[in-house]
Amino acid sequence: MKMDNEKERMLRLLRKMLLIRRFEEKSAELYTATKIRGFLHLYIGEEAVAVGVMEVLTPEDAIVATYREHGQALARGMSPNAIMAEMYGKQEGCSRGRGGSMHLFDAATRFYGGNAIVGGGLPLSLGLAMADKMQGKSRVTCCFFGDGAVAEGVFHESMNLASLWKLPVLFVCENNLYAMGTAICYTQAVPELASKGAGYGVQSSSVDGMDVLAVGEAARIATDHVRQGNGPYFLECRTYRFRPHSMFDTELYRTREEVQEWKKRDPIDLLSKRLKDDGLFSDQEMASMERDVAGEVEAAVVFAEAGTWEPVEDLTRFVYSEKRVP
Amino acid sequence: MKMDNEKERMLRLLRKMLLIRRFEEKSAELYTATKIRGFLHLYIGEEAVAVGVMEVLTPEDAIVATYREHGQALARGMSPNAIMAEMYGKQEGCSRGRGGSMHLFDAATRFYGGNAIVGGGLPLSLGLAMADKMQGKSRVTCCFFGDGAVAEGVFHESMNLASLWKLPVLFVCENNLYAMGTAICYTQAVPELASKGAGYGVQSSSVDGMDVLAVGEAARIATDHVRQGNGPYFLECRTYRFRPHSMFDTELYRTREEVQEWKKRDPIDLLSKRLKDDGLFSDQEMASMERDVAGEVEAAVVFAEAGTWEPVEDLTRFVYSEKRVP
Amino acid sequence: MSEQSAIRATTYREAVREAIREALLKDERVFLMGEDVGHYGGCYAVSKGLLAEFGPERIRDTPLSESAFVGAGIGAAMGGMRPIVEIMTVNFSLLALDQILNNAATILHMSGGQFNVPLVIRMATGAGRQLAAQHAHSLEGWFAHIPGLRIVTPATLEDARGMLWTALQEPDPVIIFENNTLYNLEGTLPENAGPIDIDSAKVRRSGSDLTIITYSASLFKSLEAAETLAREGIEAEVIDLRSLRPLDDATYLASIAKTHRALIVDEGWRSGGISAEISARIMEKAFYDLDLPVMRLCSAEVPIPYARHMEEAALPQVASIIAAAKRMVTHG
Amino acid sequence: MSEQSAIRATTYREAVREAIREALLKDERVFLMGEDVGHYGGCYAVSKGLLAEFGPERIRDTPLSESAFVGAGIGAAMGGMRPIVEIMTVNFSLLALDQILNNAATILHMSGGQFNVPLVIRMATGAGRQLAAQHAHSLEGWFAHIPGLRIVTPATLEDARGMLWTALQEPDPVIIFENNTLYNLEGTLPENAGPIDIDSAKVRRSGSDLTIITYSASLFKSLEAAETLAREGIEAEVIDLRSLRPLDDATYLASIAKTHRALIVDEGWRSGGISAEISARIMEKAFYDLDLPVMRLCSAEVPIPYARHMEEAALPQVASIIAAAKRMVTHG
Ligand SMILES: Cc1ncc(C[n+]2csc(CCOP(=O)(O)OP(=O)(O)O)c2C)c(N)n1
Ligand SMILES: Cc1ncc(C[n+]2csc(CCOP(=O)(O)OP(=O)(O)O)c2C)c(N)n1
Ligand SMILES: [Mg+2]
Ligand SMILES: [Mg+2]
Repeated sequence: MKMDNEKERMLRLLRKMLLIRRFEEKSAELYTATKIRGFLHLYIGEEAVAVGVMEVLTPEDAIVATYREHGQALARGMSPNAIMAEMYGKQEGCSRGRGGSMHLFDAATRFYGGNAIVGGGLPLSLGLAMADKMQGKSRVTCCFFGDGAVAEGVFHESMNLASLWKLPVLFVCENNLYAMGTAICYTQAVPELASKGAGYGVQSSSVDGMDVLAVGEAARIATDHVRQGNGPYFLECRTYRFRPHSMFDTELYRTREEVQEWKKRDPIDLLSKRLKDDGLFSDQEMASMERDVAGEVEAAVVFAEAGTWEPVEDLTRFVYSEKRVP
Repeated sequence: MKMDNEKERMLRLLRKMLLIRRFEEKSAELYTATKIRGFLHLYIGEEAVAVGVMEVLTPEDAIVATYREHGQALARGMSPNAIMAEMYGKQEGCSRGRGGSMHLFDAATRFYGGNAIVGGGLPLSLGLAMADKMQGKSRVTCCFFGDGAVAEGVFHESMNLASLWKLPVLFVCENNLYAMGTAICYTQAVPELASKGAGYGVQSSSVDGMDVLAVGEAARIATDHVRQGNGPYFLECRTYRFRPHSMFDTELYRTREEVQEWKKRDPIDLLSKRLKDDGLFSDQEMASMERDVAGEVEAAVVFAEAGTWEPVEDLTRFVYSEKRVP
Repeated sequence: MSEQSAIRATTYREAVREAIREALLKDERVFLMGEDVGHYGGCYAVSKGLLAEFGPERIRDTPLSESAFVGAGIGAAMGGMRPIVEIMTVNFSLLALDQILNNAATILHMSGGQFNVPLVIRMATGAGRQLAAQHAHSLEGWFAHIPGLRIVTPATLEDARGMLWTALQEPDPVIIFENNTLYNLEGTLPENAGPIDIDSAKVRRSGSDLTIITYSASLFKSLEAAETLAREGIEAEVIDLRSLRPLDDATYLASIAKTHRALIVDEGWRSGGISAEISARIMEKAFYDLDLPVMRLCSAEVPIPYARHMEEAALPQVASIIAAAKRMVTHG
Repeated sequence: MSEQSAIRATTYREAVREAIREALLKDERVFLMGEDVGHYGGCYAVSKGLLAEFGPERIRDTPLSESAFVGAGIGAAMGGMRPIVEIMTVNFSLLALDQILNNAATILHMSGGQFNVPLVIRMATGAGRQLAAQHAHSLEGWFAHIPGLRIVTPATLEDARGMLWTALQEPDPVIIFENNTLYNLEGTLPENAGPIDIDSAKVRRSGSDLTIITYSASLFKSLEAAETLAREGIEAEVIDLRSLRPLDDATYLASIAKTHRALIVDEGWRSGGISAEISARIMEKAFYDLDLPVMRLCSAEVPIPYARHMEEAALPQVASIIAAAKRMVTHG
C-alpha cells in the first residue's frame, strides 16, 4: 500500500518533469518557427526543482516566480493550453497574451507571475505572506529566484524583513551557477548561497536540485518550518540549465564539457532510472507516459493555434481596473 | 619620549573630540537662533568614532560620510570656519552654501560628502577605491554610515562588490542603536552587525565606540588589512547619540534613563579622566584646552557671520561644469 | 447633503492623521507601514499616537528598506489587504521606483486583468525648508508619467482629510503626495468631514482675466498672488489640479475658454514636468481659445540649494507669479 | 576636413563596439563595467571580444547590483577614472535611479562646484521586440527631466560611433540610450569616423510642408513616412533631436518658422513625456509661427503588451505618422 503510494507519487513527479521537458522542447521549436517571440528562457535541466518544491505546496499557498517560470507554472498545475496560448500571444492565454513567456499569471492557482526584473518578485512574496498572516491564514508563499538575484539589494532587504516579521515565506533559490553568462564566482564573494541565511537568522539548507526526491524532502522540511510559524526558510537548490540562458545566447561563457557533465545528472533520467532499477517502471510504461505527455503538449499547441487575437481596440484595457472592487 | 608622544597623541584626540562637541553645541544654539536652518544632525556622544578612525587615515585617503558628518569633517581637518559658513548658507562655506549641514564637501582633504540618502555613499566609496586601485595608488577609502543603512539593499550590494573585487574600502558602521526613532531590534533580524561581514567574506570586528583609543586601535588593524591589499574591512563602532536625531525629534522612542546611562560613558570624559588618572593632564590644562577650542568655535562663528551671500544670479551655476576638464 | 456639522480648528497634519485613523477604524484590512511611523510617531508627526492605539501589526515600523517594504505593500494589496505605505519623502522613493513602476503600475496589465493592486502610497514632497538637494525634490509631476498609477496632491485640509479614504477604495495603486510645507497649515474642518473624489480639479478662485493652473503648496502662493492682482484690477481664476494623473482637462479648459490666458505654476522642474504636459494639452485642445502662449512658472532647473535666498529664488514665489500674470495680461 | 577615407559596411552594434574600443585604446582611464559585458560578450553582443583584448580590469562583469555598480561608476569618475557603465536596459535602471539622480546629477552642485562626475552610462531602451511590459520601457525622455544629466539618443551609425568619445570628454554625467531595435541596423561608416557633438539636433530630411521632430528608432519610421508623403506631394522636414537634454531648440524652431506645422513622434508615453516638453517650448517660442496646434504621436499609455499586434498598435508606426502628417497638412 505504502509502496503503491510511493510509486504513484514518483510516477506523478516523473510525469510532471517530463511534461515540462517536452513542453519546453516544443516551445523552442515554436520559437524557431516564430510562433513564439520575445524572450524565451527554458527550464530544461532544472525540472526537479519546481516539481519537487511544488509537491509540498497546497492549493491555498501562493507562488511567485521569475521569467524562467514555465516549469513552476506547469508543476503548479496551470493549464498547458493557457500557457502555450500565452506564448502565442492569444487572448486565451493565461495573461490574455499581454504577458508572454515571462509573465505567466493565474489567479486560480495563486500563481503571482512571472516577474522579469531579477529579484523583483522577492518583496511581493513578503507582502503576500503578510496578508496571509494578518488574515490568520496558515499559508505559505513560495518565491523562486536565481543565484543572480542573490546579489541584488532587494534580496538582502527581503530576507531581513521576512525574518524580522517572521513571515511565512519559502525562499527557493535555483542556483544554476550562472546569471545569464556570468558564473557565480564573478558575482558572489561567498558563493555558498545557503550560508546567506545566517546573516538574517533565516533557517537555510542546500539540496541537490537534480534529485526531485531530495528536493521534495528538503522542501517538506522547509515548508513544515514555515507552516509552524517559525518564519521564513531559505532553500538553495543546486541545479543547472542545460540550454542557453535565452534563445539569443551563444554560450561563450561555459564549456560543452561542463554541460555534458551536468547532463549526466538529468533529473528525469535520474528518477526514471531509479524507478526502473527498483522494478517499478518498465520501458513500456515510459513509452506510454511519453505518448501521454506528447499528447498533452500537442493539445496545447492545437489550443494555442486555435486561439484568437485580442482586438486592438482593447489595447488600453487593464491599465486600470474596470470596476471598483469591494 | 614614547610617553611624550603618547601623551601628545591623546591630547590631540581629546582636543579634536572637544572641538566637535563645542562646535556642535554652538551649532545647536545657532539653530535655535535661526542662523542655521534645514536639518541639523548632531554627532554629540559619537565623537570617538570619527576621531579614532580619522587618526589612522593619511591625507591621501578618501572619506565618504553621511548627513551626520560634522564630526568626520572636523576630525579630518576641514576648516571649522568653512563648515560653519556652510551651515549659515554663505558662499565662503565649504560647499558655497549650497549643501548645508548635510552636504559638507572638501576636495583639499578628499572629503566626498555629506550624503543625505541613507546608504547612498556606500557605492561611491567603492568607486573611489576602484579608481585608486586601478591607478596603482595604495590609498584607503573610508566610508561612514549608520546602523540604519545596514538594512538598505545597497549595503549588501556594496559589501559583496567590495569583497569580490578586493577594493580598499574601510566600512565604518556607527551603530548608535537607532535609525532615527527606530531601535535596531525593529530593523535588524540579526542585530549583531559585525556578523554581517561573514556573508561577504569581509573581515570584520566590533569595537567600543565610546573609547577613542580602542577605536583608534581597531581602525589601525582595519586599515592595515586594507592597505595590505586584502580587500575591504567592516568595522562596527558601538556608540550612542546623546542628542535627538535632528532638531525636530521629540525622542518618544527611548527613555531618559537609557540616555543617562550612556552619558556615563561620554567619550570625552572617558579620555580626559584617563589622562588625569595617569597624571598626564591637569584641570588647568583642560580649562586651557576648553578656552582654546571655544576660541576656535567663536572664530568660526565670526567667520560665518562675516560671510557673504552668493548672488542669486548664480543660482544655476554648478548644475553643469563650467569647463571641460582634461 | 448631510446636516450641519460642527466646525473645528485643525491642521493639515492632523487632517492626514484623522484620515488614517478613520481608515484603520473602518476597514480592518487597512494598515500603515513605513520608516518611523510607529515609535517615532512619523517623521512629520503624522502618525503620532497611532501605534499606541492600533498596535504594531497595523502600525509597522520598517527598516530602511524602501524597495522591500514598498514591494511588500504591493504583495499585501494583492493578497487582500489595503496597505497604506508611507515613504518618508519622495527623495527616497527612487529606491522603490522599480517596485512602483515595474510591479505596482504594471501587474494588472501583465496579468491580463487578473491581479489588481489596491495600494496607497503616501509620501512627503517639495522644497521650501532649506533641506538641500537630496531632500527637496518635487517629483510628483514626474511620477504622473507612469500609466497604471493615480497621482493625487491634496493641498487643502479638506482634501488631505477626504482623499485617503477615496484612494483606499480604488482598485489600483494611488500615490498621495503631501507637500512638506503644508503639514503645519491651519484651518477648519467640519466634524463629519467625509470622502472627497480624487478625479477632479477644483476652481479655488474664480476670475475672468487669466487662468492660473497649479496644485499643492503652490496653490496658496497662487491664491495670494491672485488677491494682490485683484487689487490691481486683474482677476485670476485659480485652479487646483488635485490629481496629476489622470488630469482633469475639462476644468482648466473650461476656464481657459473664459479667460483665454493660462499660467501654470509648478514647483517641479520645468523640462518635461507636469507643466509641460498641461501646456501641450492646452495646445492640442484649446489652441484657438488662447490670446497668447501658455506660460509656465516652475522651479529653476537646479538641485535645490540650501541657502535660503537661493532656495527661494529657485522656487515659484508670490512675486514671480504676480509678475508673470501681469506680463500675460498686459501683453495679450 | 580630413582627406577622403575608405567606406565600409557595418552595423549599429559594431559602431558602438568600435567606439568603446577606441575609447579604451585612447584613454587608459576608460573602462567598461556592467552585467554580462565580459564573458557573455554583452547582452546585445556589443562588447564581444573586448574582455579578451582588454582583460577583466577594464571589462568588468558585475553582479546583478545596479545600485552598487552605478554608484561605483560615479565614485570612480570622481576618483579620476572615465567609466563607461552599461545598464543592460533602461528597465533595470530604476534600481539605480537613486544613484543617478541623487548622486551623479547632484554632487557637482551640492559640493559647490568641487566634484564633477565624468561618467558615461549606456543603456538599451525601447520596445518593438515583444519583450512585454517589464522589458519595453522607453524612459529616455523621462530621464531628460533631471538637471545635471545630459541625455543622448544616437539613431544613426555615425552617431553611435561618434558620440561616445564626445560623451567621455564631458565633465558631467552623460547617459547614452541605444534603442534595442537598432543594433542590427546596417549601414556604412568611413574608416576614420570621428567624434560627433552631443549638443545639436540634425535635419535628416528637408521639407517645407511640416516638421517632424523625432529621435532614435522613430527617426527611421519618420523618414520612411516622409518618403511616402513625398510621393503624395507632402514634403516633411525630419529632425533628429539626438540630444534630449539639453534640447537644441534652435534647430526645430527654425524648421517650424519655415513649415508652420509640427508633429512630434516619440516612442515614450505621452503624458509628461519629452513630447510634451517640446510642444510646450514650441508654444512658448513659436506660437505665432504655427498654422495649427502641434501634434504628438506617442506610445499608447499602457505597459507594452507582449502580443505582436498589440505591441505594434501601442507604438507609433509609419502608417500612423503618415496619417497624422496628412491630417495636419490638410487641416492647416
Ligand atoms: C534587475 C535586472 N537586471 C538585469 C536583468 C537581465 N537579466 C535577465 S535574467 C538575468 C540573469 C539572472 O540570473 P539568475 O538570477 O541566476 O537566474 P537564471 O536566469 O539563472 O535562472 C539577467 C542579468 C533583469 N531582468 N533584471
Ligand atoms: C534612503 C533614505 N531613507 C530615509 C531617510 C530618512 N532618514 C534620515 S536619517 C535616518 C536614520 C538613519 O539611521 P542610521 O543609518 O542609523 O544613522 P544615524 O542617524 O543613527 O547616524 C532616516 C530614516 C533617508 N535620509 N534616506
Ligand atoms: Mg542562475
Ligand atoms: Mg543609527
